[in-house]
Amino acid sequence: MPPTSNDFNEMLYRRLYLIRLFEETVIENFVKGVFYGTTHTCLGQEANAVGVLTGLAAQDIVFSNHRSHGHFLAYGGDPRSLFAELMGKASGVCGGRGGSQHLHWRNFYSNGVQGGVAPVGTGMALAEKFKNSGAAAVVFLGDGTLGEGVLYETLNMAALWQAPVLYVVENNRIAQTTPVELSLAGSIPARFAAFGIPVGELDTSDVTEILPEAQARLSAARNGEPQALILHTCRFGPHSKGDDTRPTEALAEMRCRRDPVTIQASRLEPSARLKIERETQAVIHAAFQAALEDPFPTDLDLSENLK
Amino acid sequence: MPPTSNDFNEMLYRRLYLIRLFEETVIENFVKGVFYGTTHTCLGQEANAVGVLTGLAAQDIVFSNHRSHGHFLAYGGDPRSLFAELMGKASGVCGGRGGSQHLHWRNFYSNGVQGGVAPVGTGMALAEKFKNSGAAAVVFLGDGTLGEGVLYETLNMAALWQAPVLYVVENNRIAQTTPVELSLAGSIPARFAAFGIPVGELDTSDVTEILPEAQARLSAARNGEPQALILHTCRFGPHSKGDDTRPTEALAEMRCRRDPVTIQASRLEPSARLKIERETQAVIHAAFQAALEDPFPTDLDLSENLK
Amino acid sequence: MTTVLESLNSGLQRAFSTDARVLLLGEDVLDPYGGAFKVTRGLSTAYPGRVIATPISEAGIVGLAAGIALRGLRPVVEIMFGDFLTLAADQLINHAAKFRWMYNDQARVPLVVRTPMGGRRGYGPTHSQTLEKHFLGTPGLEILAPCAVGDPGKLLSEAILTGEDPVLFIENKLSYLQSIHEPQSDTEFEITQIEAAQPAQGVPGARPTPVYLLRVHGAPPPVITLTCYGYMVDLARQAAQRLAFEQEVFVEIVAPTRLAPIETGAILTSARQTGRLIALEEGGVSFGWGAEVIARAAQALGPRLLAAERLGALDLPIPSSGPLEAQVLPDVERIMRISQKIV
Amino acid sequence: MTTVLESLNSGLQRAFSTDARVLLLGEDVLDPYGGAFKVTRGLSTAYPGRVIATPISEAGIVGLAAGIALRGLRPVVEIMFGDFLTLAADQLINHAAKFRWMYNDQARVPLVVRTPMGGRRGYGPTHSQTLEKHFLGTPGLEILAPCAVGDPGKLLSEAILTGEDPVLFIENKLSYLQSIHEPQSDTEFEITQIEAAQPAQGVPGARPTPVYLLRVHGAPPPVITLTCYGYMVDLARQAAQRLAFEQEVFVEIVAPTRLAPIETGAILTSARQTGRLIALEEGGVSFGWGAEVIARAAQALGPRLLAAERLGALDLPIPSSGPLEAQVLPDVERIMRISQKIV
Ligand SMILES: Cc1ncc(C[n+]2csc(CCOP(=O)(O)OP(=O)(O)O)c2C)c(N)n1
Ligand SMILES: Cc1ncc(C[n+]2csc(CCOP(=O)(O)OP(=O)(O)O)c2C)c(N)n1
Ligand SMILES: [Mg+2]
Ligand SMILES: [Mg+2]
Repeated sequence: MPPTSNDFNEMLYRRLYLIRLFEETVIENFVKGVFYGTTHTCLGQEANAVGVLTGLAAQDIVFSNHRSHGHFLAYGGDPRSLFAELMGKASGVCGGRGGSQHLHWRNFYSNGVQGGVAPVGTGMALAEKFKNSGAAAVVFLGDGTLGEGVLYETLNMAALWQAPVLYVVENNRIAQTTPVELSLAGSIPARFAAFGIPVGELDTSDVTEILPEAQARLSAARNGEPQALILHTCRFGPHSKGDDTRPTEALAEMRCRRDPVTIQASRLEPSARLKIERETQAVIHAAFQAALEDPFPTDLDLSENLK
Repeated sequence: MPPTSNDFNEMLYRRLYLIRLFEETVIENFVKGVFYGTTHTCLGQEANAVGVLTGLAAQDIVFSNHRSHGHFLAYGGDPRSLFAELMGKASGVCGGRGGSQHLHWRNFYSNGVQGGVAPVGTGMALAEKFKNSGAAAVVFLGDGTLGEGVLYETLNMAALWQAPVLYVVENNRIAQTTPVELSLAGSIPARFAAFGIPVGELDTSDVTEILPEAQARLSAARNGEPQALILHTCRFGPHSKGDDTRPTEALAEMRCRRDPVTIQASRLEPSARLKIERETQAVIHAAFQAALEDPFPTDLDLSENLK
Repeated sequence: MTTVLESLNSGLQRAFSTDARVLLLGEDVLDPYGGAFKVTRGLSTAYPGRVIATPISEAGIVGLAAGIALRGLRPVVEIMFGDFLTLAADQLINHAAKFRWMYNDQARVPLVVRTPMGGRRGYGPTHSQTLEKHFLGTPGLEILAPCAVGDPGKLLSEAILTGEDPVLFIENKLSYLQSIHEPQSDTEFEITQIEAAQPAQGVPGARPTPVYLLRVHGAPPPVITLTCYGYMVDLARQAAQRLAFEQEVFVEIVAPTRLAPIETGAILTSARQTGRLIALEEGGVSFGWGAEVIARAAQALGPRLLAAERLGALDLPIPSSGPLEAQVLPDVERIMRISQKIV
Repeated sequence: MTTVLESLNSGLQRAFSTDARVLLLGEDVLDPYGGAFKVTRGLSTAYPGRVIATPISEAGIVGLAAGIALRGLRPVVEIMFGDFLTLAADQLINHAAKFRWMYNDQARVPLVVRTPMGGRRGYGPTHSQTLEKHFLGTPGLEILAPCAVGDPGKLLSEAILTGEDPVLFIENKLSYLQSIHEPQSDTEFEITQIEAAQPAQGVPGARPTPVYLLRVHGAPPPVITLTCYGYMVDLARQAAQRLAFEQEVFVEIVAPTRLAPIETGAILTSARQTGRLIALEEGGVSFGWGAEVIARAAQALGPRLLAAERLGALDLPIPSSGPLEAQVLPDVERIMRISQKIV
């Protein structure tokens, strides 16, 4: 598909819209008690997931973090199995064991401990390099996660050993409730550059801008030059559920200016757009209902010496 | 003392020579079995200790690492109590409990776990700031220690909260046996600058060059702007004892070109120099002998519930 | 009725108002959010400049606070989830806890690190653990754990105000919302409060810490000693009541608030009488607190220990899915079953 | 006679030559240095590109290796001193050990982290510790510890070659130079090798690991069971000999090589016969391996456990000064004293 064709734009919109609807369904239904634990939706940040992961090769690896639904869906994950995982069902991505923050399917992984995913994802990239598989790894990080020291240990080794890895920082300028100004000294790009890692930076919610930049960096990474891509972005929703301390005007302004779904929608014929939305609504509705009806895991198969 | 006077130069020489003799005595006597454990001498790096710590105010804090003898002596520590500590004697800096890598006397501290001293020393600096005491802290790090992630967590917080702290990196281009090229990607100054910490850099073994630079940075730090100073330096001796894998020619060349003791000696009248050396030899000899004769710690006073 | 959360919050308030050297560092601790579990709520408003929102740097924060403590202030660190204590393990074990002794008692580290542990909220494998077992037995580190009996806030404020050695203060997420049972006025249990023996000089924990003894009001002498801490005290209470009323099995609950250095005086006194000892904990059962308790009892009582049991979580990660999580964590039913098994 | 060091070194060589997926990462592991304790000597020369000298980044290395393992290679990590495992605690506990189970058994992590523990060399408080107790009881993490009996190198090479779950492999600095006692040819002890029962499916450690039973040649039936691992096996041997010849007290030494998941079959079999059990370890005695052993014995044997004791290091940091260090660490004298006390 040529990157400017209608089909291409529609494909991107379909992915963005799927994530948007998934996340809205999660937020909407959380209060009803159908999900376990907590969750972190990526409302407003959908273009990062789609922009970065649309260009992925089949053998490539993704290591995501606590805010992983968009990444999972953009990777190609099944909405039903993700709903089911959040509901603690046997049909969930990890049979209900992991929940929202602990996913693994094909070459997609996530973990809920900030920063710790960086060395693991980088190790995977190094393994693929050792195996000559041609695969690269994408590791997603938040701005707040730049506080974790193990990240810098990792950047150093990634650069020393030329790991085929792309670090994507989704800088939504907030970590839970802490604004980036309170948690981050110096400069984000400089933190990667200091370890000899080339950095790109985009301040956009337009998936069509993110996609080529991510593509280019991913192929540079694949050639053994680890890369970083800083995506300045906007978190529309609460950190998890109802824990947003930001002023509502600022949020409204953000939604109006920086909505990746709206931006991409403007590129579509209204009828094409409507069709995609209707189809996606059906997909999400069916996925949610199916997950709801899926059974819970059966009893753990436990041996005596575990009891 | 004006910084160019003879007295001043002699004072500096006395300190350098004291450290040199101390370290040589340690290496010489280790094989005789008078010391416990292991040790890391700073042969060749004496000018860093003297250059940085001569300008310290009484209330200032030093947090040193495994290679701490020079720092301790330049801080004003007693050679006898340091010998005694290495010998495991009751009169040792820490009564024999700590040994070479774990010292504390007045505002001097050291610990043998790489990198971990950075947050602790920085916390001390912040405490002094909170108390408005006007004290600053100096934290010593090696090039290899730049591998530890907690250092970067610390730099971020030091910059955010304007800790009165000076980080001194003694870059001897080797960590145990690992050359800096194998352990360090990117650039050392950039690693500090990335967190908004101003960095100075010197490639010298001349104590009179280090001293004013360190002074200037320490006063900037004291004013609430954390600073870094990279001192490119030469380790003449083995990492600990007899574990040097570097070619002897390279070492010889280093000793010839970059000996801080020789460099400073050239500024002294031969007679003044001789006098200082004789006096210092006597000091070190007496300290060593006294420590040798000091008693071992008596039995631990242990309560029943520890037994 | 005061909840554990309110009590801890007022303990912090008290510490801040009593001593200007008290500071608090943690992630997202500022108002209006007031911390992920709201334990610090109101503090940053009342004491601006003394409550510091930190980057996400658990090791760095604990190290920084250890340095702050070494210089005579009294820092408190909040680790948002106890699961992340692993990131601060080196700073706790090889730095904060060691300084005093390795510096020949020439330095002290009055540092309190507080953190919530525990599951039953579906948070999944990295946000539901009970990990204090990995820190028990660290020389120089005192570990405290309040329960919904007595005065959790006082336990905390005294650790902050009068401690001179590092304290790891283990809270529990489910405990937060429990109402506190007052020893004098508990309607279900007769509660006796005694003080744990203080460890030897030179060992941390040299402050009075309460141990609570609970028996169902008016019950005959107990035949089993149930020892536990934190949220498990609540499950033990429920089990004890049901055992008494449904099975006529009478137990004594012994609930210490200091886990380490361990002091088993009250546990052994009770076990000497009952001859039957069960140690309960929410953490994985192997190599946990209960192992030390049972080992000490076996050593002290020899064959007078007729029966010993432990109950904890299965040795598995904590799953997110509710039905699975319920299978992994210890519950009232299992406490009852194990109790019935040994009478 | 082969030393433990030689055996471990050839275990590594064997693993490298058998399987091209084996890699090793660690600080200063390259020749000619070959690692701080020389366990990796020769490896980087024989297998260039598969032995990687790393920066000083313990957490990062373990995390990286976990990622490497997740993608089907078989990485081995050397942590230079066991004291620094604390830095990798999060990577071990919240990452490597969790992946398999939390990903619903859809991923495996064949990772071996090796490290030397132990004191008696005067290295002081941060280079002499025995810290494995802080990792025992981590779901998903197998912990092995060779001793100078049998085949330490085989224990290592099988962990590397056939393991599918993360293994923490605990060596001991003093053990390295000990000559290995062969069960068939030991002149002092009759040595029986049995296999520890394998844990349940889905639990790590599902490989045969030996347990060694040692009795002084020709001695009458033992009256005490002494259980221990690693370097303590050597001290137990010395104590057992002296107890036999000087006091006519006969003991059986039970030396497992797998510490976790714990398997106490052989220990309990022996303790059932002797009725007296002592658990020895070099780590601080509180909350260590011995606690779990004694607790399990108390639970399994009840009043048939006539006497139980533990001996470990005092609950203090390890001092550098020789005379102090000797007081803190367990020794032959103390093993004998505690044995005499319970017969
Ligand atoms: C080690 C660790 N510390 C703290 C947390 C709790 N936590 C979860 S998300 C989060 C904020 C992360 O902020 P950022 O990295 O900016 O990602 P965002 O949530 O903005 O996507 C925090 C503090 C955690 N999961 N792991
Ligand atoms: C956390 C940790 N890892 C490893 C070591 C072992 N070690 C001691 S010194 C050293 C090398 C340090 O190199 P560098 O920081 O350059 O200081 P230098 O020895 O050159 O002064 C190493 C690896 C340690 N002490 N702490
Ligand atoms: Mg963010
Ligand atoms: Mg160096």
